[in-house]
Amino acid sequence: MELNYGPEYDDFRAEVRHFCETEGKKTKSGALRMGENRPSQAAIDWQGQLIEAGYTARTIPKEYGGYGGTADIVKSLIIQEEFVASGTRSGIQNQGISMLVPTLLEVGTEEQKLKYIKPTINGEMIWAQGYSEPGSGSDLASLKTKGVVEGDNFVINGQKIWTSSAQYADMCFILVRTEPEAPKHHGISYLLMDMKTTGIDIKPLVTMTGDAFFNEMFISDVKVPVTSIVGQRGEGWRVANVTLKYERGMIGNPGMSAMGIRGVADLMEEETISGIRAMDMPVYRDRLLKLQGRSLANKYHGLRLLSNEINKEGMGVEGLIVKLSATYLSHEIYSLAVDVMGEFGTLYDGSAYQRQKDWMRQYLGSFMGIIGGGTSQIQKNVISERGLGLPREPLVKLDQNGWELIKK
Amino acid sequence: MELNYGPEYDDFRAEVRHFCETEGKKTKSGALRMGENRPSQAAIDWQGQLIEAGYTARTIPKEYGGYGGTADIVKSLIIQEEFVASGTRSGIQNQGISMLVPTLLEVGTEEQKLKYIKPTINGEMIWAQGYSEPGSGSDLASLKTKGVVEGDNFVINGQKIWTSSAQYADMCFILVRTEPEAPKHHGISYLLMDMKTTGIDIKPLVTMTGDAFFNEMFISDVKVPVTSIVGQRGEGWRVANVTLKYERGMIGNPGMSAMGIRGVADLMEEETISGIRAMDMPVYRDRLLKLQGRSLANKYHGLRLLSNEINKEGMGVEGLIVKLSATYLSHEIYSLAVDVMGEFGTLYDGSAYQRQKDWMRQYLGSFMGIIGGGTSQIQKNVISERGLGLPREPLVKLDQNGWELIKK
Amino acid sequence: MRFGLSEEQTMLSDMLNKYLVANLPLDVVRASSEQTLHHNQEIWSGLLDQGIHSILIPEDYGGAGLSMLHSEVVSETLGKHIVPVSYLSNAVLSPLAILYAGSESQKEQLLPELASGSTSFGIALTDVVANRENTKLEINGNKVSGSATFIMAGENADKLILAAPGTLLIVDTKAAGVTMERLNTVDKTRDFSAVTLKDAPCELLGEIGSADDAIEKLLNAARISIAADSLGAADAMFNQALAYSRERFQFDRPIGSFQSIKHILAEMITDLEPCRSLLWYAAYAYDEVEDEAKLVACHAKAHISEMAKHVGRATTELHGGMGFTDLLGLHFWFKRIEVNRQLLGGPELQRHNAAVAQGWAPNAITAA
Amino acid sequence: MRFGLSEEQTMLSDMLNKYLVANLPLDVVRASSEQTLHHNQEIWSGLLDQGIHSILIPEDYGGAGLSMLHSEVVSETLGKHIVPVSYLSNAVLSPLAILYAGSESQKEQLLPELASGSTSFGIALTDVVANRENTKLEINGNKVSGSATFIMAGENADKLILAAPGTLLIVDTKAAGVTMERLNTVDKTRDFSAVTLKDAPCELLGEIGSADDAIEKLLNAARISIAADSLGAADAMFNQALAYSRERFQFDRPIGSFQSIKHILAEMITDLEPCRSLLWYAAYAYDEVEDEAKLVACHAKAHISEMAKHVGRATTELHGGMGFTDLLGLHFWFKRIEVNRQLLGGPELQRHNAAVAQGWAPNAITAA
Repeated sequence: MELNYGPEYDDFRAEVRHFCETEGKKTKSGALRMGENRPSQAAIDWQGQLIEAGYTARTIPKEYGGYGGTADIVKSLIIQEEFVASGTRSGIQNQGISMLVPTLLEVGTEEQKLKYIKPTINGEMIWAQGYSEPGSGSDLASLKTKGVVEGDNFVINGQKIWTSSAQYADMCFILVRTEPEAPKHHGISYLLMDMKTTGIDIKPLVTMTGDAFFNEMFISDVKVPVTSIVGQRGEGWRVANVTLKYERGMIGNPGMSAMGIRGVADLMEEETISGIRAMDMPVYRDRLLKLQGRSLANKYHGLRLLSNEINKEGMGVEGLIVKLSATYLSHEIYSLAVDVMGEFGTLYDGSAYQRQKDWMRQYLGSFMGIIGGGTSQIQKNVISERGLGLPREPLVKLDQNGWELIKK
Repeated sequence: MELNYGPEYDDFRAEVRHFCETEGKKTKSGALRMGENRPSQAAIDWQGQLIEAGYTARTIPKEYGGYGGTADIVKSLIIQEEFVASGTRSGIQNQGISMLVPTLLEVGTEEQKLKYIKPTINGEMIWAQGYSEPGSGSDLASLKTKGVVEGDNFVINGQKIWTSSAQYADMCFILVRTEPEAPKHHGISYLLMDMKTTGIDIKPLVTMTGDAFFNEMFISDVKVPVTSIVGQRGEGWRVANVTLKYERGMIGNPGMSAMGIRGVADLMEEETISGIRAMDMPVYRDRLLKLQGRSLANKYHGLRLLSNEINKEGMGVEGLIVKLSATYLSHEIYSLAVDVMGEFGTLYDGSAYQRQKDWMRQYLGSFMGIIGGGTSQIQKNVISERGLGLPREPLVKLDQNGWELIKK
Repeated sequence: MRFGLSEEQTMLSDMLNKYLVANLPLDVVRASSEQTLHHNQEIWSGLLDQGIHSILIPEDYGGAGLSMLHSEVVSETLGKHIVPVSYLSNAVLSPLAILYAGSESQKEQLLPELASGSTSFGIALTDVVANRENTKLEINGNKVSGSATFIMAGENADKLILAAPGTLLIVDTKAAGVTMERLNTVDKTRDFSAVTLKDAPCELLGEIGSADDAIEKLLNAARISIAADSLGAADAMFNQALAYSRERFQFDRPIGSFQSIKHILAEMITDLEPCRSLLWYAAYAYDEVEDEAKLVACHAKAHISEMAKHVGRATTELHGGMGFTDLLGLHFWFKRIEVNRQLLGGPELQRHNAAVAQGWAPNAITAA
Repeated sequence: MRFGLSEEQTMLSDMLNKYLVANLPLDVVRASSEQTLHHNQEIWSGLLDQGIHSILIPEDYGGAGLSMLHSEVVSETLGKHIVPVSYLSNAVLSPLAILYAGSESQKEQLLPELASGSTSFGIALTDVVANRENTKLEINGNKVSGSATFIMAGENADKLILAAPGTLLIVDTKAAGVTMERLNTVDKTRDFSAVTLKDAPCELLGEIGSADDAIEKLLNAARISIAADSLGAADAMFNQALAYSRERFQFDRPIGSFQSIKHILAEMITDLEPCRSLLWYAAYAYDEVEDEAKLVACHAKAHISEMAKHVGRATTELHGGMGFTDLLGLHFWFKRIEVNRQLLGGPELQRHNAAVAQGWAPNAITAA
């Protein structure tokens, strides 16, 4: 057990800390709700400073607009820790940066890299994600949006859902069925679609929180140049999985739950019920402690995964369980907060008497964590099949004629 | 809502109560652990008195040794209530009486009825159940014990498990594969096997409680007359399901959990932890109350099922859920008792300082309820398929060659 | 012996159901939810025509004089359809408050008005159950000052019934010194508000300090009615989950053919079905078995709150992303269950009260 | 940076595992379980040869002077193999009690004896954690009277370490006035007893009332070690469940191909795997992060007790009837986990202590 990163990193940490204390102080952390808007000019300017200093887009080659550093997870962690600790405004986070850019770096053409990466990491080019369809959620590979080659273009028709940022995005990375005759995983292509093309209709998708971060996207005869494909025709599923890998990494951060526990504890020390502090009620307190136990286990488990990565040790089932555990834990933490507040926990949208934090919104929002990026049922399939090596579900089909085996 | 049974039953209740207060006082309730021994002579004598009074074997025709009354669930309930309330020794309860006799009444030959029912209900003839095999538990219909006709006999070879009472039983109702070529549900016969026949070897099966109520039964070339079959050859599965129906009725009695709650509450009022009563510790108390809530729901649900039966109203999914809910509830109740006692809850077998009730034994024993008569997974299949009408599992087979569909 | 609803009660439920299916599709609920005041006057009038407002009012005062079980049936049906009007305040708690605590002349005057729907009442009990804002009501003769929170259906009411420990009183919403403030909860099918009173005229229901028993009975009525509303809502969610599991195909099969989904549905119905029996008995005991009334009412509220929450969560999850959107509107039921859970005391508080009812806990909230 | 075991610790675990696989098949455990005294002298001697008894004893006193994380690795491995000897009493708590509370001459005399295994110790801490039999120890000079319960490994020990609030003392099991009584628990891989003392000669560890800190540290060491034992046992159960789900065929398929069984196994590993990380950190904090030591130790004991119980129950169920029999012997692990759960305070008490450690609860057991 060696929990220090070693002296070579102490210097780096000092450098980052200095940056936060000097440059960081000059900018203001914008209270931007997820996906609500394009980055402000201030955010874009700050992003430029961060890239120059190597505190974001760190490992992206210089020729594509990045800092050009070598991959070093400890440095990334130190940057994150120091930014959080000092309350320094972080860089722009969006799907273009977290998902498309790594994908292009891995499978894009040189031309695509040169064209798209720089404006994306600068925060000037915003990307929507065009994956899910109303009929294709857990079974994403069954997607039906069609792309037919006519001359130099794919002509696209279909409907997408959960298209976040679509209302203001410049571009969309989209999955389209281009080879209808091929088996479902082999008939999909990964295209880059300009959102200003005629035929794209965006409708906001209101969720249970009342917000509309997501959209439905209706696509009629939209023309996308055949050169806009990433990877080969029919290989879009493989390309998409490169991206999904990066998405999964974003969910289930164990630091979240520690913050949640701290927040509920503060709440319980303030909230009184007929004069008695909630913290002095053993039944609530025991619930808090139970959740803290799991939160700590997940926290140290996160350190173990980090350690595995730093020391280049293989990772088995340990890495696959994180999302399942962390998302339910968050849900339970917010649920406790609401219970502690009783009726006052149901107040919403800045109503009178509402408690400081928007706990109910977080409670509802936590379903997004549980469901997004693969429901719990899908997670458990992945854990048991990929993690524990248990048999895959039979590939069967059920219709009026009963069960049929699709594939041995 | 009408919770009285009506005046005609008041007289009956008075009659039963009088019997309990006069005759009942004369006999002593034996503290017989389940399946440990054959009934004593006193128990057999008492059984005779009960049959004569119509308080057991009530609906079994006179010609087979019963009381010959008509079926009346309310009277049965009144008998049970009054016996329990007055602490009167109940009649003999064993598998012969609860499972074999109803089966014979439904599908036995006249000869079988005349021969077996009377001594069985009298408590003189004890039956073992020969269903489960080491390789056939949830999938009971896959049983492999073979019966081959040679002359006037089936010659039986195989192994059974969970054969309760086998160590002292006179007879065994046993399932045997007699038509190996038929589909698995159609190749089984239901036979009545004399336990004194040569070739039967009984080995006690010790369970996690340390008791050996059950046995393994090894069967080598055992001869059973072909006339000992109940129903037709190959129809044993159907016959067995008559019996299983009666077995299911025995598990999940909601009265059990109310007694458990009362017992734990008494315990919590006595047990002190560094001078503080467990009942005054809100975390334990809240657990008790949670369980009591479920217990009450199950109790009134039981009344509703009873009402449906009395009023001949159809029963859907409501009846299928009882076992799943009740068995877990018992497990949780005993688990709380052990937790309340701490280290002292782990004491066993009359050890010093052990608390009055044998809570740990009940806790361990509660697994028998959860697992016996169909595991929870099987229960949930039944509830969802038979109760909710969801699709049955595909009939598939998995081996080295992968998945194969057995039957559409 | 019959444990269950009478034919009349079943008919009441069917009638109401039919009316709501015809007149309250989800779009109407959604439209109400988008108004500042969620109360839907048209549905309110329709329900008045169905006569459900007078169920608990004795015949002598112009009501139908029916049982709590009748009322339970109504509450459950209203919860099932997430109805945007307050039956609880106008047809359960306010008439019972007047009946239990009011003088004969108050009963004669007010109960017929409630039965006919000509006067509407909001009612606030939250602050005597678990006071979180240190509110107080100070009564000086026929004036009252102070404040109260979480009034149900107060904003569109003519009068408010307010509770101080041991005392119930009525104020007119339009009287001088009465200031109402809207409280927006996450459940946009019902209205809540707070009130500030400055020397506002008030009318006591009975004497000062005489309403302890009345308040206790009101709380039991509230526990049963809220639990019924949640059970109705949970039942509606379960049915949507079951239907969706049959309709929704993924991987070439209905998702309800996956064993994991089947088992989730099996667990839901196993949790849910006995709740109905518990609730029936709680309503029956309210009228017929005084000794058990509080114990069973507390347990019904606590247990059904927990089970309904499970069902709400599982149903939302089972619908995947769709469960999280407004497209299917599942969240209306989810939020109704959430608010019901907290209303007049969450499960922890209810279980504590159930313990008190059995002598297992001292009568203090400390141990909640 | 490395969060996890060192190469040396992994080797220690492998070595011990290898020894136990070779020398402690289930039949040997079963045979020990059938003796009155469950302690297995042969395994005890074998473990002495492996040197694990001296891990926590400083080199100055003849030990190996290794860390709590080394000891955790050992405890986990012993739990995995449900070893019928008491490492906890002889190699963790007794040496640490002497180290923390004893005088220099006591350390010099007793620690080498423990390191070499020439003297064996039972230890009783239960009555100072949660006293259930109103036991007391009255000390008069070098005599002690009273009683103590739940002594670990006392029956075959030469000496006992007993705890009164603030004070630790040693008595000789064979001394006049010492009467031992066997306590049979459901776990037949370990021995427990009670003792009655009548003017029995005793030796104080340090001064009267000076051992508060030592007892607190001992309890943390016990929490970590017991949690490790449970984690090892739960891990063994999980592996048996996983293997059984592959081997056992029903309905023409391995039961591990049914989605319901797959998901149960997925839930088990999701619960279990982070426990190991928590435990590693708890052991690390014991030696290196004094501020966090108690909090993490309490949480490790509480959380791992709960997770191990889930795994024990799910594994038993997954084996169907077989899980309930003695044939596979699964129950040995199940019972070990059950006893560990209760030993020196169940999860409720541990969580209460974790709350106290953060100033979230007053230091009284009332609020447990």
